[in-house]
Amino acid sequence: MTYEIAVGDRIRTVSVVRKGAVLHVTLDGQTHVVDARRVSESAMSLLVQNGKGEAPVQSIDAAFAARPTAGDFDVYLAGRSLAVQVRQAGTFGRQKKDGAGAHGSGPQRVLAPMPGKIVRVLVKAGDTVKARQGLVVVEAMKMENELRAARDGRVREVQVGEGQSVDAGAVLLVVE
Amino acid sequence: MTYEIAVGDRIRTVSVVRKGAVLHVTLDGQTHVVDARRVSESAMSLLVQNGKGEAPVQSIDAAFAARPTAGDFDVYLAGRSLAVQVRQAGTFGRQKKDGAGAHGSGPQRVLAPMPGKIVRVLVKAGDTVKARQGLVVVEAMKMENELRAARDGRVREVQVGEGQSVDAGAVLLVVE
Amino acid sequence: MKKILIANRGEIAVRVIRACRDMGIGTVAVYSECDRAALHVRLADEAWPVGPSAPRESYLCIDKIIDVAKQSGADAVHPGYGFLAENEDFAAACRDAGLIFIGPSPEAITLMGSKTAARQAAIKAGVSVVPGTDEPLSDQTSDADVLAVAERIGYPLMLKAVAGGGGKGMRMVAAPADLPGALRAARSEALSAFGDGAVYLERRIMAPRHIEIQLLGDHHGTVLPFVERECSIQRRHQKVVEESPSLAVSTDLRRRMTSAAAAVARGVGYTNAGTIEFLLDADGSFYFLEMNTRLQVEHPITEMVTGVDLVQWQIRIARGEKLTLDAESLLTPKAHAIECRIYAEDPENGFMPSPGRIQGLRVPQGPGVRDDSGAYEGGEVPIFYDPMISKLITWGDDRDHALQRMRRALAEYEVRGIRTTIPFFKWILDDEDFKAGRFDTSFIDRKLGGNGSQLQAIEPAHEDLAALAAAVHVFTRPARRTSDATPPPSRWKDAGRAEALR
Amino acid sequence: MKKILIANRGEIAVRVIRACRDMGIGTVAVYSECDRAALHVRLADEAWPVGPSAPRESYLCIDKIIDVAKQSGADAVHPGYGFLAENEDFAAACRDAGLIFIGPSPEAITLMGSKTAARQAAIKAGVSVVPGTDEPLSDQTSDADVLAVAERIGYPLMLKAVAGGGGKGMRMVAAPADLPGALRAARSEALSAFGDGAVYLERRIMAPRHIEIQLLGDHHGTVLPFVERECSIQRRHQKVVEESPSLAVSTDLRRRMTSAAAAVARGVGYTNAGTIEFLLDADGSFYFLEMNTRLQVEHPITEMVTGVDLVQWQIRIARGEKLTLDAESLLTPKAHAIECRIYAEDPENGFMPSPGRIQGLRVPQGPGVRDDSGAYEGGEVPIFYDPMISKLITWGDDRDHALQRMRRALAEYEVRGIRTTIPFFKWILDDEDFKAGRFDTSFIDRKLGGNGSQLQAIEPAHEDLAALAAAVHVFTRPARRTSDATPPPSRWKDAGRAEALR
Repeated sequence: MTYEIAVGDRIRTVSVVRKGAVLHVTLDGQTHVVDARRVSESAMSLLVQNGKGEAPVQSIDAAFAARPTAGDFDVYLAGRSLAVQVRQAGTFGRQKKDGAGAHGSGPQRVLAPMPGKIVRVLVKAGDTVKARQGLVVVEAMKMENELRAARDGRVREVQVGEGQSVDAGAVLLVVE
Repeated sequence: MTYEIAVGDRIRTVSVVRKGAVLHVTLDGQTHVVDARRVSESAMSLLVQNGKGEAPVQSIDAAFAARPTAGDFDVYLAGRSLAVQVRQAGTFGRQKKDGAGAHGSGPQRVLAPMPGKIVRVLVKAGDTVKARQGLVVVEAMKMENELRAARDGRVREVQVGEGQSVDAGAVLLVVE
Repeated sequence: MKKILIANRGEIAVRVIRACRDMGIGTVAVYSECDRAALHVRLADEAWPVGPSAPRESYLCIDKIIDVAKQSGADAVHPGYGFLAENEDFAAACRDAGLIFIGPSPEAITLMGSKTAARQAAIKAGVSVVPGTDEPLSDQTSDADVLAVAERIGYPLMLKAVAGGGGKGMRMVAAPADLPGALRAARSEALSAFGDGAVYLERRIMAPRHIEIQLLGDHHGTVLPFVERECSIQRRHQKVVEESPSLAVSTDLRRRMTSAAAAVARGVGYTNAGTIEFLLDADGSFYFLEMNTRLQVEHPITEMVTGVDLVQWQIRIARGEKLTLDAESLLTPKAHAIECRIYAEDPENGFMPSPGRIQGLRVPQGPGVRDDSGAYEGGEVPIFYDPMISKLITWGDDRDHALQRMRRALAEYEVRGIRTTIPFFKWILDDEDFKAGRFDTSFIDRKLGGNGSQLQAIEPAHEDLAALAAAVHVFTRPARRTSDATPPPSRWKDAGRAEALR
Repeated sequence: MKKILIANRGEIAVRVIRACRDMGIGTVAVYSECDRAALHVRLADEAWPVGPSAPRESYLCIDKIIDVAKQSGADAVHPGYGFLAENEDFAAACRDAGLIFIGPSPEAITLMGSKTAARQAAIKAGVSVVPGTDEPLSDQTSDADVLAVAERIGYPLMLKAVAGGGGKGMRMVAAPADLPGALRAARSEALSAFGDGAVYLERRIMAPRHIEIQLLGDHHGTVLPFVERECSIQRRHQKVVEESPSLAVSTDLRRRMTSAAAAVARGVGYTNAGTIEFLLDADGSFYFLEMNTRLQVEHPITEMVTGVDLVQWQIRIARGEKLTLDAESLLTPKAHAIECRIYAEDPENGFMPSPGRIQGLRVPQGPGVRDDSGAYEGGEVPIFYDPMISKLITWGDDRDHALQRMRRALAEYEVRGIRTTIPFFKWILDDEDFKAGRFDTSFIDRKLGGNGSQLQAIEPAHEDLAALAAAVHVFTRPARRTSDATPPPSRWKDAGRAEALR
């Protein structure tokens, strides 16, 4: 089985083959022998072949939390948490073409991360914005949270006003 | 819904009826209003009406572990653990008649509690035994464990010999 | 005292319940709609509903809570911190209802609750304060007037809510031009957080440390100070890492700061637990900042270095007991302790709050580790309240030992399903300046440079491992959709965030 | 020291791994077939298989373990306790392989490992011993000869395995008639447990307390004793509850016992961690019982009352560091601590072992609580090893505080799917004699009267609540069979037990 896995800024191609009691996992062309045990629905104990030795002895205690999109996980490794997207081989390539998906570049719909109140709207339709520039401030959990632009662009439309209450996922404004 | 529930030496009749957001649980003729929330597949937070007041405010944090027989549970309450058997109304009555079940009185088949080695057999066929008298000693988990008679009776047959290895559930001897 | 009502929620309610258990005292929890299955409800002896999820309609409703206290037959009330903990009306309402309020007198709360009055009290006790306005500036005060006052104090300066606390309604102002905007923001925040838009100005001490002194005062005239807490590691003026003792405080300085703190408390006849916060200047001079008339979030580090259970002593003092603790030993740390506040925030997305269902939880265990938490596996972190879900405390022979144990504990700690600040603390603990104790209150903002981007610097090796693990997980996962492969509804809010901040 | 192999499993392996983490030292775990997914494997940096589940084929295989140590590039080995911890051949094999054995020298293990030689060492150090045989009685010795020796010592007497420990191969003999049977049992147990059937006889001290002294010795001639541990609460000669300090030990007695212990250790040039066990007579005289040349299960209570991390010091001593601890403070308890050993045994069924899958686990948290565990939710407790799954430790200002916290912690502790001794400890902690400190080593056997029946005395009110909760659980349970409504195969063994002991 071969997957395309996006983690950090890179998409890795990973293939997994069962060889008797162990798995052979090939990542970026290098094959690792892995002895994998599921310790719960969402946690695994992995013994991974580390470069030099032949025996799979590097102990990796990995846990997983499903994200809303099927195939997306938070992976927990020794106190670190990494967002990972697992797809069938070729998927990301296709996504790129139609400009959607994790690494696409289409218009950015800025959604409310949670139910809250719009405290301030910092831009108006037509404004050009830079990456990480503040767009709108939402108050929730006793804190004011500034939503920023993912990249340079132009504000196409603003769909909320100050003082307005919004639900999670509500479209606040669109940057193109 | 009405259940017969065996806990300790007594069988209680308990009926549960949903009344809007709460449950009405009748136990030994007394009805308690219960606000029940499931906090996991096997744990519940119960707010129970305590005698005097009308509002269900007594907080009971109850957890459950399934036992091999369907309807049997260990119930965990504030560090206590109680073995409970839940049955359809009438079940225990029937069981009594045919002499089986938790409170039956038929012949006692003494089974190996776990894989282990028979260290000593303390009785032979035909011996009369008293309740709690030692019958056979099994070694497991680095400890010698004595299996005792549940009540007075006579040893009908001994099916193992000293030094023999036995699997969990193996019949060791029968007392009648 | 037979039964105590805890007028709070989450981890601090759980903390107080445990203290009551340790004293054989009954506990009454209160809960809002979204907290019906919260841990404090599950662990208490009784739990009473007090209304809808919004704090104003439940945990901040004095009448409802007093009413529950009476109905339940509680004879005392512990306010925890936050919510009504520093509300003099609540303390008075308890007293009027014949309930023992486990905290200072309403008068003390009123006095020290006003930042400006508190400054007066400090000055009266001979303790120096940061130069600033002595009178509150109501939200009627014109920008012009405020600018005039600011001129006298000098820039850069701090703009603070008179009723403030926890960094809310607080802004740093570098130059006159920034004042009007900051003023507007501070007032709106203060108004929504405390229902009072009044602010005041203070000169900004450059590169100060935030050092605070825990105090206990009984009803027999005794006030005892404890070894200091170092609370300079802050984000948005919110403490995130605290330790005790402080590397910056010598035995001599400790004597001076603790006696100054005790003097202020004695001056106002303070009782029960309280904390006096100081700014410690680079030159070793210190200024009274404010007094918190309640238990502090970071109280456990003081407990671990002195062996004193502060919540238990709050209760003993409230029921009239004499402070029998040895004053000397309270100033002699028996260990070094550190606390990390675990927040339901995403450090890699500008610390955006991350409420939702906790799909999985592994709490660190073993020697020198304490976790005061309000979370459990399967539990919800609601959107309505402060996002702190747990306080992780470690201690050891010395600072290095405590830090090593914290690294170990953070590595064992897993909170799955929501994003937390756990990775953020790993990053702080590995920072060379932090390890060397070279920091002041601007540490985090300086390091983060306004955004969390540095945090994303994870070695490719870990990305490879994550990719490998994820592949194996998907490859070996049982065919049927498992409970946590199906995202709970609440997770959808992350989709919004992920997209908004992509 | 860069990398340590832990030649053990379960909670003690996890404990050692945590100590290594706290020192930045790499860890190598070893595991048998049934332990592949055990917690010590999951938490270690590396994990190497050492064979089938039976101890003799894995954890007791010196060659395999030395081989793994070499292959993995470990430079030291920590044996934990049990298995090879007191095996001089293993200590020697490590030395021969150029590995640092984190423990005493093979010579010290050999000497103090022989109960009879140890008695000689104690006598040489001027410490009195319990009257008994000075020479081992090999399993060739005839019953008649043993009876003759017994006559000289007098009844009642204790029959003990020369290679013994942990109560294995130990029997109390009240009268000559019982000797042959007891001899047979003790020899068979000793043979299977230690591969050596030799035994010896000791006069039985009536109603003694079991008091032990923890020691650390470095390689520079320093031996330091610690405040005593009270270990009289035993079942089948196995400690189940330990506390420190002991109510029966005055400051003066502490001085005498600790110096006696240190004298014995110095006399044999003892290094690293060790413990000397004494019987304390009602009249205040104490007798050397034996020395354990390893870390003890109950070491955490000493850590909590002195603030010293004993495992970390074992490592520091092994790498040649000097003992820099303050001798005086080690004899001055800073708190009172208590430990309950959580066993996978069913206290209501004659403490029958209860291996199997842990369906659910809730570990107590909060102030003054430490849980050193090898268990996790979903994990298996195998049938092959000691049934102890966790050590629960609490501490507080005084004994009552520590006991209250233990009650609280036990109430929070849930281990579901297997039976554990948690309810048993609740019962002990509520016993009037225990609360008053009125007990000796016969406490539990006297209270239980040979069977656990007393334990079943649960108030009807709790039975009602259990019935109510179970009814609600069944009534509201989702229709589909949930993972833990379906019993895992391993649970079937309980069916046997339930029936056998009904």
